[in-house]
Amino acid sequence: MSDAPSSYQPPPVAIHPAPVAEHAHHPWLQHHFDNMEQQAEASTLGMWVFLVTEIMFFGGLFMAYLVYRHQSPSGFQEASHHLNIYWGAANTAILIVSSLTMALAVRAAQTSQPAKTQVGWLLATMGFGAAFLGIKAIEYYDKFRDHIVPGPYFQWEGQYPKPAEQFYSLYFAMTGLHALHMVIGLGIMTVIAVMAWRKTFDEEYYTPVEVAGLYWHFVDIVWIFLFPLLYLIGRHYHAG
Amino acid sequence: MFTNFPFFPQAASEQAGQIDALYFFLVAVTAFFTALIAIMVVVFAVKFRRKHDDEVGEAIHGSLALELLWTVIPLGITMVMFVWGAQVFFHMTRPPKGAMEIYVVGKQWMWKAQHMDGAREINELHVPIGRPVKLIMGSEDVIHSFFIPEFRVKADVIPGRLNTLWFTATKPGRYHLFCTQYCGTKHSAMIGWVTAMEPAEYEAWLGGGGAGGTMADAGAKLFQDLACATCHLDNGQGRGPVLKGAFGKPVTLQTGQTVTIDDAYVRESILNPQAKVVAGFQPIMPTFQGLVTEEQLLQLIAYVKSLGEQQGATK
Amino acid sequence: MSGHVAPKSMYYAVFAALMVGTALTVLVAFYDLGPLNNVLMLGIAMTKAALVVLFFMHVRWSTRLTWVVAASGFVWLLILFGLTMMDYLTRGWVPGTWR
Amino acid sequence: MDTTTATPTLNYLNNGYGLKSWLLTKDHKRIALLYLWSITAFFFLGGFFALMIRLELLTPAADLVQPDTYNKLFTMHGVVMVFFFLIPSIPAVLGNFLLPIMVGAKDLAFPRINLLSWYIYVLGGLFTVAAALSGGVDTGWTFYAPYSTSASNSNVILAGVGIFITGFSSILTGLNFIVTVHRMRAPGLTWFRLPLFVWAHYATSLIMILGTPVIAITVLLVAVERGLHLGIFDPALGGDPILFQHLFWFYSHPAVYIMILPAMGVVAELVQAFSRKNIFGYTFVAFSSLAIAIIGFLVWGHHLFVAGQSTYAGLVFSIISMFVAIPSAVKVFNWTATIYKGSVSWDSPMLYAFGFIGLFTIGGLTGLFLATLGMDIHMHDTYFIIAHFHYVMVGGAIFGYLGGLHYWWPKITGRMYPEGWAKFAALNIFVGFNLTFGPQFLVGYLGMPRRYAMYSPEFQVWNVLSTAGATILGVGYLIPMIYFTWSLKNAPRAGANPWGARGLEWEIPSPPPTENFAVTPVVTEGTHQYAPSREVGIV
Repeated sequence: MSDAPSSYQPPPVAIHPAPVAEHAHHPWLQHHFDNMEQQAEASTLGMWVFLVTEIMFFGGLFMAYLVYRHQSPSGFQEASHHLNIYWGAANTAILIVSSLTMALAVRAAQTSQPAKTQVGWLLATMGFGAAFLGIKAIEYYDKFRDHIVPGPYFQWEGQYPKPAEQFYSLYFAMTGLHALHMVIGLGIMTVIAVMAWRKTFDEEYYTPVEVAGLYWHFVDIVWIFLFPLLYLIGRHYHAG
Repeated sequence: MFTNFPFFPQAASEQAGQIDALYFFLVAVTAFFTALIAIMVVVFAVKFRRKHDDEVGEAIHGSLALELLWTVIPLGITMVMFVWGAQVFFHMTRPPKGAMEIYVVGKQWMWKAQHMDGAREINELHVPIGRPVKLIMGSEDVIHSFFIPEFRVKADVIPGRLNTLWFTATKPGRYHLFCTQYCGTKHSAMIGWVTAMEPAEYEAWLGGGGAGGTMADAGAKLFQDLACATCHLDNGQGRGPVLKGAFGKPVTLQTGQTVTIDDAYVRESILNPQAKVVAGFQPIMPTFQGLVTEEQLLQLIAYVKSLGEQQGATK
Repeated sequence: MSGHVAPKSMYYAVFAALMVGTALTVLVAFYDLGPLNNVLMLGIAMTKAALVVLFFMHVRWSTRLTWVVAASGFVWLLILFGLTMMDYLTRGWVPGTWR
Repeated sequence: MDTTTATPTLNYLNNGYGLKSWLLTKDHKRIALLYLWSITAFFFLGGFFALMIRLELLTPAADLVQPDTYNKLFTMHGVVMVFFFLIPSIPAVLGNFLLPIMVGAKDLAFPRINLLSWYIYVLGGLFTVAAALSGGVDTGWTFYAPYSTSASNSNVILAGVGIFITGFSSILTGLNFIVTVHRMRAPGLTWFRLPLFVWAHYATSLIMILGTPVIAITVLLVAVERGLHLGIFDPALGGDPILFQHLFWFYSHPAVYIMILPAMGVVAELVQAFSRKNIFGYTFVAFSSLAIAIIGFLVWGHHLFVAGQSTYAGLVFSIISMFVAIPSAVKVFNWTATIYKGSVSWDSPMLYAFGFIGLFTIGGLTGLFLATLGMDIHMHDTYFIIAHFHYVMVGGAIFGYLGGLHYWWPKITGRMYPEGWAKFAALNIFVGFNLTFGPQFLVGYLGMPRRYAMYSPEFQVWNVLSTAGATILGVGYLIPMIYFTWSLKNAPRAGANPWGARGLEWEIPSPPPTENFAVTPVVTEGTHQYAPSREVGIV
């Protein structure tokens, strides 16, 4: 065998400039990015792409919900009656407030406000997130108490025990997955809050807060749909 | 050991010819384009092989005309495939009216068939030739699929619902029956034989089978045993709708929708009575899910169906 | 680097709109408006989601690429829902076939 | 053999030694090699299962293994080959290695996430191997409910969790590629100067991020339904098994394009490099990748023609499935036209490209049989469909993978490989492959169902041929394994550009330095422009 199969060398497709001396970099600029702007754009785009996968992830559950709601509308209506609209509405409001405080946390970083302000908004966001989970826990407890957790101990007094069990299978799957996202969100917020406390963020560099904010708002949006779909549709039949 | 090199399954049903014609068309298209591409690749690769090390190819960037050509031609051919295939599909999925009905139940790992007059068989199916046969199929456990290669027919057999399949056998003989949807350990043993017979022979065979009355008789007995008859009275005074003369006719539901009472509707109404309640009745019927087997369900359906026919005859 | 900094007042306005939407959707649930109930509820939910996406998530001021990415999620969701429901909603359309 | 004994310059391979420097690396090239080793292990594991399947099918009776064991063998073969070999193969190895270089970047946008995706892949793999070792799974790789949710008494949950986890590895890879292509391209590298390999990977990544989450939630629901008896898919609990099929195929049909699109990208590179000629109809080839990715999401219902889907839905899915054939045909014709008036070398990577074009044509056209409504009734779940997708997956995806691996081997390792052996192996694999899967078309039309441990004696002759072919194919796979390993120490060193190809990856040393480019290059031309441009055409 020859050393190389071909001695033909075509011209290059690019100009390769010679290395020049390094100039000062922002401490948070990773080596493979050219500048902070490219790094920030890559990170936010990455989070958006990730959120698209999250949409599809929840999408599978929404699909199942749609099919079974279509197959037994009356059963789902009856089953949803056991959910407490007021807890659901309160949780919706709490998440919206947390989204507001999150948006203000991002704004605080964007405008180089003191670390204390940034951390304050972040802690407020986490507080409301925790409150949401607390209420969710109360709701779950009610379901356990009333034996409407799907499985061998499921009991249903109404006309449609099968669709009701299915409704609660989906209820726990959807709200459980959502709650898991909230827990992960709280974890992320902890990291961000520590970074903010260490005065990491200013108008030059606030990508982590922004990206975490995108995630938090997305989790809020999922609940914005879960609330009417699970709690509200068909309630007037019994509410009057 | 290898005395036969089979290339092609026997064609023993009316549908087989249609499928085979479509198959030959598709094989011809495949052979033509595979040969075309292979010949072009080989000819170009030989003719334009590198003669010396510094040689480069010509800079040809493309041709809109060619791109359109090899977009439009495949599009045209695939549309022929689609239309032809759809025609065959329509023919194969719509059983003709008046087809002879046989009920089939799949379970791990056997096929149970029950003829209208009561004859039952396991992993065997006897059918007359020259007459459309419609199979109404349900499953007791997982998804199976009913496949007779020589007839070129197949349909999944799905728990929780009824599927149908129909064929007209044309040649007497014994043909393979396979389960084609993977269903567990003995999936490959869930096989059997379909015997196509001259109509006279078939009648003789039926006479030899069927102890214990027709399917509808068995259904009528269940109808009494399960106390269906206490609500579904014939005089219209019962708490449930009159079943006599109902089958095959449209009925208005509570929701205002209209559905035709067919096999699937009767089945659903036994297992999930609240799903489609007839207008003017209370949703009080209990479910019979778990109380009747798939086979008994089919007997009940056959009975309800026979009630419908009674009325139709007197009209 | 510089991103768009929105005034605080805008965030409060969007927040107010979201709260009003929530109140409205709960209110509507108690009245029987026929099929309009579902339309209103989903309409309000979508409006709220759009507000969050556009303002809280800054898509209003983002590149066209972000718009495309955000939209693609919903388009693909519609593909999943649309084609699957196409099967369920057309069962039995062709007479004599599977339901 | 070693002609150059000069001390090698600093490159990604000799920049740090020891286990830690590999297991904690953030270098996309090292991560690509981590993937290479792990997918090779899974490939031979899946291959072992395949060999056992073929040996069992030598005779009609279930004599080598019991049906129960056979069912586990084909399930593990499918799971391992689909989720742990084919889906990561080209993207995670060749894509990981080359995509940043081809766009003129120092690394992927998120190097840590890239490493994380490998660990996730390994973790998912461990779950699946654990499922196999603790008794296996017998549901088929399709996990159809309600068999998977209630009837099977094998390790469905363990395997399902394995697939769930591995899905995230695929999602993260796709995410990384998309962001890299959008945000990390070198100055001057416009979209229409991108190598077609990058276009193909971009299209693949779209499917990865849009489809994978749906299969993840679906297998998770199967596991949850099994574990907690929630009624999602099992009709006995009020569920709908057809819904499972919709959700499963929403991902798993596009997933076959995850497997074939990167191979198409590789073949486009091979055809251009070894014909020394730019691709015929660049924009058509580039956009056909996107078209396949997008239309591919609209066709999944063609897996449900006999499953009780509505007739109307069947019609819609059938006609859209026909449309997906068009961009595939456009690609085949354009590759073929590229060879015309080229300077064609017959080096081993090009042999794989030739094989790919022919076998993919057969695989693609036989796919049309299955998209044709009436025809599918007879073909569905027979060996015809097995033959069809192996023509696409082996004749397509694996040929592309092997062709690409040979083409870029000098770049990856800095060494050539024995060309004579490589040619022999390519021929061996081509012959073995056709002998294995060609007969399966015939036995499929005869009516032999898939997933049968025992079969009717009249099918035997074709099965014997197929098993004979599989043996040849198995040997064919071992040969490259041996000479590639041998080449690492013994083969001659490769220069920066041993093939005389044009592209950014051939303008940096072999093996490349850790940061790929000392300074970000400025791209002035599209790829694979060899001769001075001139306008020619039939127009």
